Amino acid sequence: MQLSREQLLQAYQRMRTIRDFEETVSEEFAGGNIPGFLHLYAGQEACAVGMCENLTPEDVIGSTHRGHGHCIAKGCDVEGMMHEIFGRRSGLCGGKGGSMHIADLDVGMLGANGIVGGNPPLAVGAALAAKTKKDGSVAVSFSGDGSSNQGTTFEAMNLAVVLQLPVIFVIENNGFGEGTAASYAIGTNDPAARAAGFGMPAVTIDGTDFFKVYEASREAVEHARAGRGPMAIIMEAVRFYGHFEGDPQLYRGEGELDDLRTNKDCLKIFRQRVTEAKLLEHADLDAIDKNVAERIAACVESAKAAAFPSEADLETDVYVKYL
Amino acid sequence: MQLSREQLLQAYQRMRTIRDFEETVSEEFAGGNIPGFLHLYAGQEACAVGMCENLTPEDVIGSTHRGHGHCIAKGCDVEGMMHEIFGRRSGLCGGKGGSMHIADLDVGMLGANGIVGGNPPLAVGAALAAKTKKDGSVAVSFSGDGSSNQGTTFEAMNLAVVLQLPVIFVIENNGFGEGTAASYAIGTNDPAARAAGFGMPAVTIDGTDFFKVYEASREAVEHARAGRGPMAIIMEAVRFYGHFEGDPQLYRGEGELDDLRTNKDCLKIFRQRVTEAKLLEHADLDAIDKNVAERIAACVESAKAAAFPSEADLETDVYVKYL
Amino acid sequence: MPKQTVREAINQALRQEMGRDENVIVIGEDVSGGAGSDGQRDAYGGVYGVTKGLFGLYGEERVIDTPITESAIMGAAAGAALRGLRPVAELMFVDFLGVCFDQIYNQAAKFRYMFGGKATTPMVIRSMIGAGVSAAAQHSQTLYPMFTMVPGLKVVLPSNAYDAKGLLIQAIRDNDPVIFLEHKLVYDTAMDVPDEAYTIPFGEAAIPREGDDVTIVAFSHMVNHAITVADKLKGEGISVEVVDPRTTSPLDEDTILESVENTGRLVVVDESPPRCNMATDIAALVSSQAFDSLEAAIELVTCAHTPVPFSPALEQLYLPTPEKIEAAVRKTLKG
Amino acid sequence: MPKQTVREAINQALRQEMGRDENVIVIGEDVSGGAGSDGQRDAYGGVYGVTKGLFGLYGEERVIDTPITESAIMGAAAGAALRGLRPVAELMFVDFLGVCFDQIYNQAAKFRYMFGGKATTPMVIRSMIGAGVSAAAQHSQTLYPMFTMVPGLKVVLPSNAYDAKGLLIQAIRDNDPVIFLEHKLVYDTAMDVPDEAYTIPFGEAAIPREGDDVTIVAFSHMVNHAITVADKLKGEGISVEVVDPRTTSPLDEDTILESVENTGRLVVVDESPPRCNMATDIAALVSSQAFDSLEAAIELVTCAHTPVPFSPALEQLYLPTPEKIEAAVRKTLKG
Ligand SMILES: Cc1ncc(C[n+]2csc(CCOP(=O)(O)OP(=O)(O)O)c2C)c(N)n1
Ligand SMILES: Cc1ncc(C[n+]2csc(CCOP(=O)(O)OP(=O)(O)O)c2C)c(N)n1
Ligand SMILES: [Mg+2]
Ligand SMILES: [Mg+2]
Repeated sequence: MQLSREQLLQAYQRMRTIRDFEETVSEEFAGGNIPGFLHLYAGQEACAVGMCENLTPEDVIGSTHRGHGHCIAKGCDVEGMMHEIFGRRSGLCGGKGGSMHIADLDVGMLGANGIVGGNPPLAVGAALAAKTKKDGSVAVSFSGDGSSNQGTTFEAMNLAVVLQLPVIFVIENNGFGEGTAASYAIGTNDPAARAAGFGMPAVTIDGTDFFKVYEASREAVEHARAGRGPMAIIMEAVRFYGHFEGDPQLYRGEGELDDLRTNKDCLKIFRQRVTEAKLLEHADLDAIDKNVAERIAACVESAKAAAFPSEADLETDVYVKYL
Repeated sequence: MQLSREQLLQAYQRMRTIRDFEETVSEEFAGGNIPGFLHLYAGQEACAVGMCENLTPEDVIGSTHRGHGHCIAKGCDVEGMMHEIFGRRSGLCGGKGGSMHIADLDVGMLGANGIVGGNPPLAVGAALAAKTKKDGSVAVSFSGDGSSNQGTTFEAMNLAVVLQLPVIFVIENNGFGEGTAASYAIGTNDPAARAAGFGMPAVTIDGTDFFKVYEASREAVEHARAGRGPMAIIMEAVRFYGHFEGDPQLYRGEGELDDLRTNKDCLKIFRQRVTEAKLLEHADLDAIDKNVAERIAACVESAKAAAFPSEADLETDVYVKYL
Repeated sequence: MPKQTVREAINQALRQEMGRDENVIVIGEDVSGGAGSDGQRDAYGGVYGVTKGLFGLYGEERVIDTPITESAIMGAAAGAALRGLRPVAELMFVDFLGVCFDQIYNQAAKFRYMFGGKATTPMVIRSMIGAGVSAAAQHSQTLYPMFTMVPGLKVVLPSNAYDAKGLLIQAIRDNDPVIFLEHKLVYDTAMDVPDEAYTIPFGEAAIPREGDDVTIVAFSHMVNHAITVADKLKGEGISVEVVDPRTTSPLDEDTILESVENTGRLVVVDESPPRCNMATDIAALVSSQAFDSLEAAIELVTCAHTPVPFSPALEQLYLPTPEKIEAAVRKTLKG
Repeated sequence: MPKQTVREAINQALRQEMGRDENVIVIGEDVSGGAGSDGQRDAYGGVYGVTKGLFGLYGEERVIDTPITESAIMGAAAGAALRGLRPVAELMFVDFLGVCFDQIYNQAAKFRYMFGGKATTPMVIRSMIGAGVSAAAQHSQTLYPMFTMVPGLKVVLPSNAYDAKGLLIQAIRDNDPVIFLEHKLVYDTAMDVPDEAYTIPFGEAAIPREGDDVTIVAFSHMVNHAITVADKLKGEGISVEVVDPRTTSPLDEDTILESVENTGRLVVVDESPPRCNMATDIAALVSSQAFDSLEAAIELVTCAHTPVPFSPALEQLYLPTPEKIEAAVRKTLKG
């Protein structure tokens, strides 16, 4: 199914925004301007965007510790995200959450999650709400290869099948959980077969190819929206940065990273595909690159200028009402 | 592979001991002589005995809340068990554990378990010890259909495959977890396919047929002992009593229980098989029945006469050494 | 006013709130029971029959039986709450928190704060607590200190039928995650309970007995023991005030402090092992904020530092009893 | 004596004990790292490098990388301990206890009692605690009160390199399940540590500063804050005694009570939210057992009743600081 020029431009714009966002926070972190732990999504942009381009604002997603890309793809305010990561009061979460806990319920983003396997049961709950309220929305649970081994993920899959809930389990297999290879940690090295064992259709696709991701996601979203129950999509992806910023990636083989960055860059692949097929001009994409770069730079500037939260903020937002 | 007369007699003796034990404690519970929660194993004797007849004293098993049968099959002292269930100081656990926590490490019985899904990770640990110490022992994790849905069970399966541990996952599918049907709670209604999805050989067999259980168990034990990793055996079984004593079993269909007791009684099936095949005489089995009945009755008598633990026992056994 | 047991009062609260608001759902293991069976649906209505009848009224879309999968149950309730439902999730026995605690204490409890006040998680977790029925080490714990210490959670401990109904309706209408803990030994206790719906605000202690000589602060079923002791000692002219905080988070600190300022003596009764529990919590409150009013050492009556023993003989030695509470009261009066 | 950081001291303790006893194994996520990769094995050595080098010495049979599967890790360690190994299992951040708590508190902790003294479970769970590095709500908690309240567990909180080594070797040789909690902010602190193996018994507090005016009881990294305050106030002629219990279970009650009997004044510093924590535990101990020695209200310095905030600006307001501790000491001297 052919995407319109507008759709293609928007998809590229979102992927580029993620890439630029991550490269920028990486530099700012190295410069000592960002506190805490940072897990960057660069390299996996096609996964988040290819899925979320199929979702409406009423649909919801749940994410992981590596959540920036999912947030941007689902439409979180990028400036608010940047302020959050800088720990500012003007951040999307008032500076209380940080990189690992960015959420925006208003756009259907249920939150990044610091607990591996924390999100699948929550996405199942969102799908349960959709089924109960019959509002036609679907939920997407993003996980990694590592978190696909967590018991909570398996329980979420079984419950989703039992209750036939409109939820899609996306497993972005970027080959590693921290420094441990997926081929070691997943007994079968085949998360799709494992998901299928729980009784849902499961497909494995090339997560560096936006178009393959988009298609598989479209089918899964239609399947779920039609009330035909959960589905699983395993997206084979690559991670350009370390597990967290500061990780020297000693577990990478000789030249492994260069090869990934040269041959498995979903942005390069997208650009080549659309320009060769004459769907878009290089100039269109260059224009997006430029204006995304300016936008992200502006976000950093405003974040640095923004105020930190203060004593008055410490004990608010724990309860709606306590005493 | 043909079992010797002695083996057949022992198997029947153990199954009959379990049956009598359970029928007796059921009566004693009804009579108000036994405190707490009781989950009876009657109906599933062939599962525990068919497996444990393949194990040595060095092998270990982990069990569930429905553990009496596994304990007896692995060789726990029956009188000690009875005293335990009666809460006496002379019980196998000094009266501190009760029906749901009977254990005897000396015979390789790692414990009944009050937590559904509590035992599979522990059995995996026993198998890890076997692999590390290279002592050639194997571990068996007994679970039910209900506990096969618990995340801990799935994690145990994956870790066992990753580390290629000598552990066998037995799932006794007696059709229900409390009042909820396995066909409802297991998304696929096929626990074997789910286990296979984790990367281990998995078979489904008739758990009311001692000989089928014995054969499948023998193969699994050989497989594990040979260092070829974990296996799963789904044993289709039947539960004669309620989930716990006092359960009116409203979830049973018209005549369902009568049918099970008439046509799916593993003891009747065993007796018919061995007598028709002229492997044993009815007289042999009747002698065992008599003898077991006397033994169990004697256990109850001595239990009732035994002393309860006292104040001096309350705070012992919490630590090997605290202060 | 009709008499109701705690079981009936809780059941009525659930019926009434489900009738009032279609976003209220009940989810858990065998909350109806019989799913997929050839026999009756609603075969259980919860292992202690507390949710019996809801299935017939509201059906499987709102009374949801699940596999044995507590992490998914709690997570599903939390996720559904974020999306506008008001789930009442059942954790059959509180002892099972160990297989699902993350979804409660790291997820539901922390959403609102981590997300800068943007999330609302109106969920209730009903669970069963307490020893006294020889349910042994994994089915007899109270564990409310583990919930009370978690910022973001509210913790409710009803000791009687009237409070159980009003506090549960409040919990369901409350917009924060609430842990509602029902003691096995109070289910069958009965008292006058209005048929209409009513709420009891959180953080407001009850004072079932007023007195001037000694304050007993007790929780859940222990309140009933405290009342027994107060009534007995009254005969001897010892005037004991019994304070039932009803919720440990929020905690009605003022009522406790005022009572101790008046009596000068404090006994705390907590059916938990002795360390880091509500007894220590109340002792710390009073010794830091009402020190000058204290005329004697604070007496703590708790369980032993052991797992809950199975044998009834040991279980009674393990538990706080009216006798132990009475002895503590007499001790503090000497001190 | 060579100076070692806490990280080095723990690493050395593990090397020495693994060398001494082949039944000691290390198991966890990325305890070596690089399993199945094309790059280096032992690529991590734990996220903070604490177990680095063990893999090279003892190999994959005794330094076992696992999937992300905490329940299976803790259960496997407990099961292996029942069968004669002495596993040292790593729970990367203590915040993750929510996904595996059952195997710790219902299984390992209770085996010996439930089984009437027949089981021995010699396992150690190493985990990382504490705020101060903007790791936010799910990677900054301390949670030791949750372990301390569980009968059957022992809980160790080293505040410096010397104690870390001696307490870890004791933990590994101990025959009960031990929770060993390492504060992120102490890893790089260094001091003299003997190269040979030595043990420090559990339940024996250290007194890093002796004094007569006020007693500060503090835990883990907070001990270092307490020492800072004691040294500062010394200049003013205020004599502060700092007590570091080192283990919260067992707890050295005598040393704490003796200190308060001498000073008459108590400040407790606990990097936990205020409810049901070690601050309340110590306050309850003293107000029930040393009441007559107390000359002033007990002062509790804890975290706020909130999840741990991400922004460094809020995190410092959330945490106990030397300033807050000093203020508490001055307050109790007035009282
Ligand atoms: C319950 C839990 N265990 C461990 C961790 C530490 N941790 C954070 S991310 C991570 C690896 C996750 O791998 P994967 O799911 O493949 O996601 P990726 O990092 O590759 O995006 C680990 C082990 C955690 N945050 N939560
Ligand atoms: C974690 C946990 N959840 C729920 C329970 C309550 N419970 C005890 S047994 C049981 C049913 C178990 O079903 P199954 O595994 O099929 O074993 P069966 O009773 O049929 O032998 C349940 C829900 C429990 N003990 N532990
Ligand atoms: Mg990964
Ligand atoms: Mg069953």
